[in-house]
Amino acid sequence: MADTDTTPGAPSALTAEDRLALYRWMRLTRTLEERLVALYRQTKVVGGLFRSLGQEGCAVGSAYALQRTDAMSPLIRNLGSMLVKGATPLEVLRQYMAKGDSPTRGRELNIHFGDVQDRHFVGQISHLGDMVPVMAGITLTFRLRGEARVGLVYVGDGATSTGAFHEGVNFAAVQRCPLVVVVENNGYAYSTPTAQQCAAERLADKGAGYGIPGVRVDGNDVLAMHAVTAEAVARARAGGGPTLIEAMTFRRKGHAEHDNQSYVTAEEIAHWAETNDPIDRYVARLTGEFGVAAADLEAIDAAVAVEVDEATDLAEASPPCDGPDALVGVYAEPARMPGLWYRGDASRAVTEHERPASWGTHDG
Amino acid sequence: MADTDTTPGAPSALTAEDRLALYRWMRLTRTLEERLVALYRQTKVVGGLFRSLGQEGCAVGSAYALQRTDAMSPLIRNLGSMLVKGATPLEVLRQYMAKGDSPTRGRELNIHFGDVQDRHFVGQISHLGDMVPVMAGITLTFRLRGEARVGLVYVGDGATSTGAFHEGVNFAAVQRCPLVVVVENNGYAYSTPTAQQCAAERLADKGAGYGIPGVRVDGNDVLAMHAVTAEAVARARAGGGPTLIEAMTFRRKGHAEHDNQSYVTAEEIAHWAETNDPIDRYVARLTGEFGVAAADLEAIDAAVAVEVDEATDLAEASPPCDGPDALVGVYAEPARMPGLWYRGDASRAVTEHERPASWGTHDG
Amino acid sequence: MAEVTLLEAIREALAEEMERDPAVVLLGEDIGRYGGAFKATDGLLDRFGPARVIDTPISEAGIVGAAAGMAHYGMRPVVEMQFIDFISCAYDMLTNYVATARYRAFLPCPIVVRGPSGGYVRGGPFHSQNPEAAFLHTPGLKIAYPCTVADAKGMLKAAIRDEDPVLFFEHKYLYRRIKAELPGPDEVVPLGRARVAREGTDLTIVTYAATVWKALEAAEELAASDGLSVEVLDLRSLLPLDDEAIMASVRKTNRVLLVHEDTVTGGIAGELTARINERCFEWLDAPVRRVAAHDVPLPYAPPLEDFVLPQTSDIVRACRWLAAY
Amino acid sequence: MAEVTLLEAIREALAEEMERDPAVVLLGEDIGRYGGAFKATDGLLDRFGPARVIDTPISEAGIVGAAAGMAHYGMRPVVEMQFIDFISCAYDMLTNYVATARYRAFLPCPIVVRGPSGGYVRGGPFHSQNPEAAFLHTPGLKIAYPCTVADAKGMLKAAIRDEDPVLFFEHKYLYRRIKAELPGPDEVVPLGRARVAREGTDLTIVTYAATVWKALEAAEELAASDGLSVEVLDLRSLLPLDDEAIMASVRKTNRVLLVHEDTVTGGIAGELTARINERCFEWLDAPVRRVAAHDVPLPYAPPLEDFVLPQTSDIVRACRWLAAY
Ligand SMILES: Cc1ncc(C[n+]2csc(CCOP(=O)(O)OP(=O)(O)O)c2C)c(N)n1
Ligand SMILES: Cc1ncc(C[n+]2csc(CCOP(=O)(O)OP(=O)(O)O)c2C)c(N)n1
Ligand SMILES: [Mg+2]
Ligand SMILES: [Mg+2]
Repeated sequence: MADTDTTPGAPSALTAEDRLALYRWMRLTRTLEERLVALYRQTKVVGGLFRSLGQEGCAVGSAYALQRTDAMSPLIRNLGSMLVKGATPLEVLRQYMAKGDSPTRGRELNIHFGDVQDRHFVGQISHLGDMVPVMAGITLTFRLRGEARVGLVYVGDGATSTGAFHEGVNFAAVQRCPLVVVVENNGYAYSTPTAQQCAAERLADKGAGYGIPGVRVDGNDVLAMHAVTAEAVARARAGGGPTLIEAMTFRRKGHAEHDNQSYVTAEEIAHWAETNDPIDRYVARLTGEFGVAAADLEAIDAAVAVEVDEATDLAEASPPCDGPDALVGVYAEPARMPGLWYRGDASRAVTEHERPASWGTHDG
Repeated sequence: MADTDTTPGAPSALTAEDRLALYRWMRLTRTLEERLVALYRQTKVVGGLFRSLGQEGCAVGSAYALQRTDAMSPLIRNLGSMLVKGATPLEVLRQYMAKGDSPTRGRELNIHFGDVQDRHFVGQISHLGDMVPVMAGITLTFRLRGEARVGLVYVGDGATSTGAFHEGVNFAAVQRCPLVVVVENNGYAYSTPTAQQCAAERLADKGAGYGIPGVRVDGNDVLAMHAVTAEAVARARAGGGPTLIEAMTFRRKGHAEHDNQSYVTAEEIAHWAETNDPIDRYVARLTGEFGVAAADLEAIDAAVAVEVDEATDLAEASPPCDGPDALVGVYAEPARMPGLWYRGDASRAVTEHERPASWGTHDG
Repeated sequence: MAEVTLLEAIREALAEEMERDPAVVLLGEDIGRYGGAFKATDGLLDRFGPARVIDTPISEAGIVGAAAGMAHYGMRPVVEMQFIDFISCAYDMLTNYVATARYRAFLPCPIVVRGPSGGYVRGGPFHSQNPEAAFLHTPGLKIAYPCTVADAKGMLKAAIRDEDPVLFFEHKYLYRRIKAELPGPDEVVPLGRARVAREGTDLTIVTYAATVWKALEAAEELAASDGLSVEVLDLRSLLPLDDEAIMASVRKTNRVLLVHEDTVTGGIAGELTARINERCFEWLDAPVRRVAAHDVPLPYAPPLEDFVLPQTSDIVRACRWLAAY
Repeated sequence: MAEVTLLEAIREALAEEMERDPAVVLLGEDIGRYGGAFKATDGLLDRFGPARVIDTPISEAGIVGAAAGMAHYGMRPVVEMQFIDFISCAYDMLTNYVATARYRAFLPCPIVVRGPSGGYVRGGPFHSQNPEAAFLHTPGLKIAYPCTVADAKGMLKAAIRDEDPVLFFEHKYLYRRIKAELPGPDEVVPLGRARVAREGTDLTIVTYAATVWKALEAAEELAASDGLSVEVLDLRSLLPLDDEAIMASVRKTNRVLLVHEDTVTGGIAGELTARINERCFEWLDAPVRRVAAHDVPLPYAPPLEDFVLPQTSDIVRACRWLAAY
């Protein structure tokens, strides 16, 4: 296991129900991702597919420490966090398949979507680090209004190198924003190992430079992840300002599906899969220490499979996007852009156009 | 005195001659600045005037640890560093007076000028933090070529908040560039106190987050400043990578001459002037501990005054800029931009134009 | 009513909007106790307190990003760039995050980013910029650049009330040079509409910001010396552009001079020429011409700056050329 | 000689220039062992070692700044943006530091910033951008945007040898779709010169990058169906623009269509219209018209992206309109 500051969190804070819920979210994450892989191979996913295999504990454990009214900004590998926070498999599937009724109506990819009305996750953009200042502003708003709400922003080890990360964390620290910054150190940023990203041995040590606590936690221990996040959330909610959490985990797949991860040895990947899979580790604890019956877990697995199957059917039946819908909603007023002169009133002119073969990009 | 990591550096490393040289540079800095103030009041300085009163020890002590072939990037308050590195009072005066024979031929202000052929200081731009990545690149070049040269970049407490600072220091740390980063913590960034800039009590603590040493030093003790910088320079030259030095000092003037510093109490300024002036402190040490005769220092002062007088006369006699010279040198090829159609061949047409009254900007 | 400067008009607009709507908050470097580098926010900290006048670290991307987050959750942040030149540090955040928020994620993002821009002040290359053209091809942003006291106040109010992000440029040469009486407190000047600064029939100068005043000087001079009747159209709003007003003037005078302080290459005059050409080709009796800055970083020394920037005499000469065409 | 893709041409240019000049070094994210997101630098680490192929942290401003510093001291850094969309993070460094270095401080700054740009690839708003127009009003920069295999190689070589900073855009839709034989290793294609991609006499399409290929398709179709002779001018170099080539074609055909993939408002077509209007007003038999993307962030779903971006059929229709004018 990774060298960490914390011992697995006191399980007493979670009820038996919570513990099963954590399991269910992790399983749902993995099953849904496996479905996405199948759809990707059938070329039904438009664009790239990004896996969080082996990182589900980190995503689920941390997000589970939030309340519904708390805000969260996910990374590309936080499918689990999105689900915990209320995103549905159907939304995710429609989004990956670029459907007309997807959460962004086909404008954005994968889990780049948001809901600041109800479930409070904020649609991120690709530019790494940019969500940190945005979440600083959201949580500053909470503080200024005297609302007991917090925010949580995920960044990767790679994103810590960006200027936006730095400016955002510093802003949040100075303003004592109720913001938890989770750095998912999964060993790589695309092909770049963490040691080539940052010369510090512990990314948690960045906290001191901002005057905020920095802690490291075993991100593949879902209970530890939850406990450490819950503590940071509690501190933030009580007015204690931001915390930087470095979650140690490992990316067991390439950056995206097209990447065969040639820059990592097969042994290392196998080692993590065999000895440090967050679901396996958790199952062992649940069935051991917590006396959960294996059949109970199997029942969850079966229900999850049905849920993903049903969502897939619905998503596949969803309509594609309609070209002219692209012109709606850049501004509040006017809501619709004018057409282009050479298309005349033939707004459907696009149907005669050549259609370049779909061609996945290599990035998120 | 400020709480620091270091005790004043071992004076044995410096010869008696060095010690007088340090005094001379500090005195020259102060005298030249006082002359600039006089010229500013006569409206002979075009634009703003930025003082380093009370910070001369920091500028001079650190720059004195460099060799001529080492590269340095100054801040607006590093007039002293520029002089040590070989900039002449005449250049500085011409530049502040926007003369045609000034180092930038009137294109840039104050000490924004450079020389990468001989004296190796790099013309900075106003955008704070940007010089850190640039200096990382320069020092990476030194390392890659196997040259035993180092670089030193100055930033203020305020500039540490910028994304460019972060990206530059991180880059230099990962690449083990021979770069010394001096953070001059003078208590304020314009009107903003350091505590509103960063929640960390010690900016030196930022070093850990980049995996490089971070030390704090009394910046108003010129010998300590020199010793700490010399140590960092030696480490860099030996391949040990960057060091972050936080130099504690105090800005005894406003951000620029127009700023009456209303946000600082008169008592605090007076206190620093009376008890912690770097020149006074150094004079006491020189005449005490080091047995220098007061007359020797007075002789230096007199020589400095003459030098500044002579430079002023020359600078005042310098020609103004010639309008069409503005069109030269944006690109290597073509070196000259074409004129504008409505000016015809009347390239001197500008002489008929209205001339807006000079109007100082409020910034550097 | 007493006359106020353009700078005071900005301050009044901020104060009135803060009074009207508790969601309006200010963010920026040194805007609190110090009142901002140009004193645009002077006194507002005392009046509205530190929860609404927020001094920030030096981090333009961070500030703009934070403002966007606040705006998503119902606030109306107004961000000051100490000099507009530093907006380039927030270029990514503005063009990628802020401008697209509504379209890609249905996130409301009503922020204003304002600050002192422009030259003629011996500010050198980094305190004199006119960055508007860099944002022109960013759907999702609006751009305002007023040049009168009434517009500065009324358009800033409109910008703060707008549901979308607005870049609001304030020409620092005009800050204290322009004075006028202000209309009542609720004169909101809508974004997207140009202003006829002077009526004329022989030719049209389309311009904005400080060069509106130079165009007016030139028009005056041409009327006196050449008997030319020059219309001056102050765009005020650069995104969206007021096509109707532009085309109406061109159809009336049939000759157009475009003037701006930004460099000629890549400045907004290009877009204007394209639009005029597309809609009024048949009405043009002469080519559309541009008077703008030379294509160099703006130098600092007075003779150099004067040479590089467009001057009144340049406009006069260009108008004569057009009128004689 | 075997045919190579545009991507391979890029790689060859890099390798040959590194071979020729030891001062040429590469910097970027994942460009070393991984060979870059698009494999443009594949194999170069093995060939030239880690001192010349430098993997960097994710920090575009930092990388560009470092490259500038290296260039001041005699190196010839070539920076890869993993996607050109991330160049916005280095906008300040490029426009303020890099572009002005020579002018304000006599600092040589010969760097190349290159990367995959452009849409038609279902990349969504942040992996499809065409940011060239944002840099057009930055004196001190050069901008290249080739669309053929030979130009990609020859212009990249020219860019690396240039004494000034060059932004070099590589359209990712073309990376593996375009193939051709390459001329000898020392075919340097000078910056600043346009290329007649197809000769014609009835009207001129001025364009660059991926839409050159669409214009050629349209020209073909129009020749067959309407008997129209359409000239296609590939700008290749956007800063400086090849005014001579543009004007020569306009004077020949008297009708111009400007096509680009960037949004219509604020795109480079505006500057082109201004220049054509200024120099060829008397030669124009029809207004200069633009075919370009709708003014929206580029959406990701295929039907939306296809609707927003200019297509061959759009060019055909626009040409018919112009020919009939
Ligand atoms: C500013 C910026 N530069 C480059 C990229 C391209 N990019 C996308 S993901 C990625 C690696 C991210 O690594 P990390 O932050 O560790 O997250 P992980 O993928 O490991 O979860 C890169 C370089 C980007 N999205 N944004
Ligand atoms: C990116 C950027 N934002 C804002 C400014 C305006 N500005 C110039 S100096 C300054 C304060 C700098 O403070 P500090 O870094 O502490 O240096 P000091 O003046 O104290 O030496 C500010 C905000 C700038 N130059 N660059
Ligand atoms: Mg990672
Ligand atoms: Mg300071």
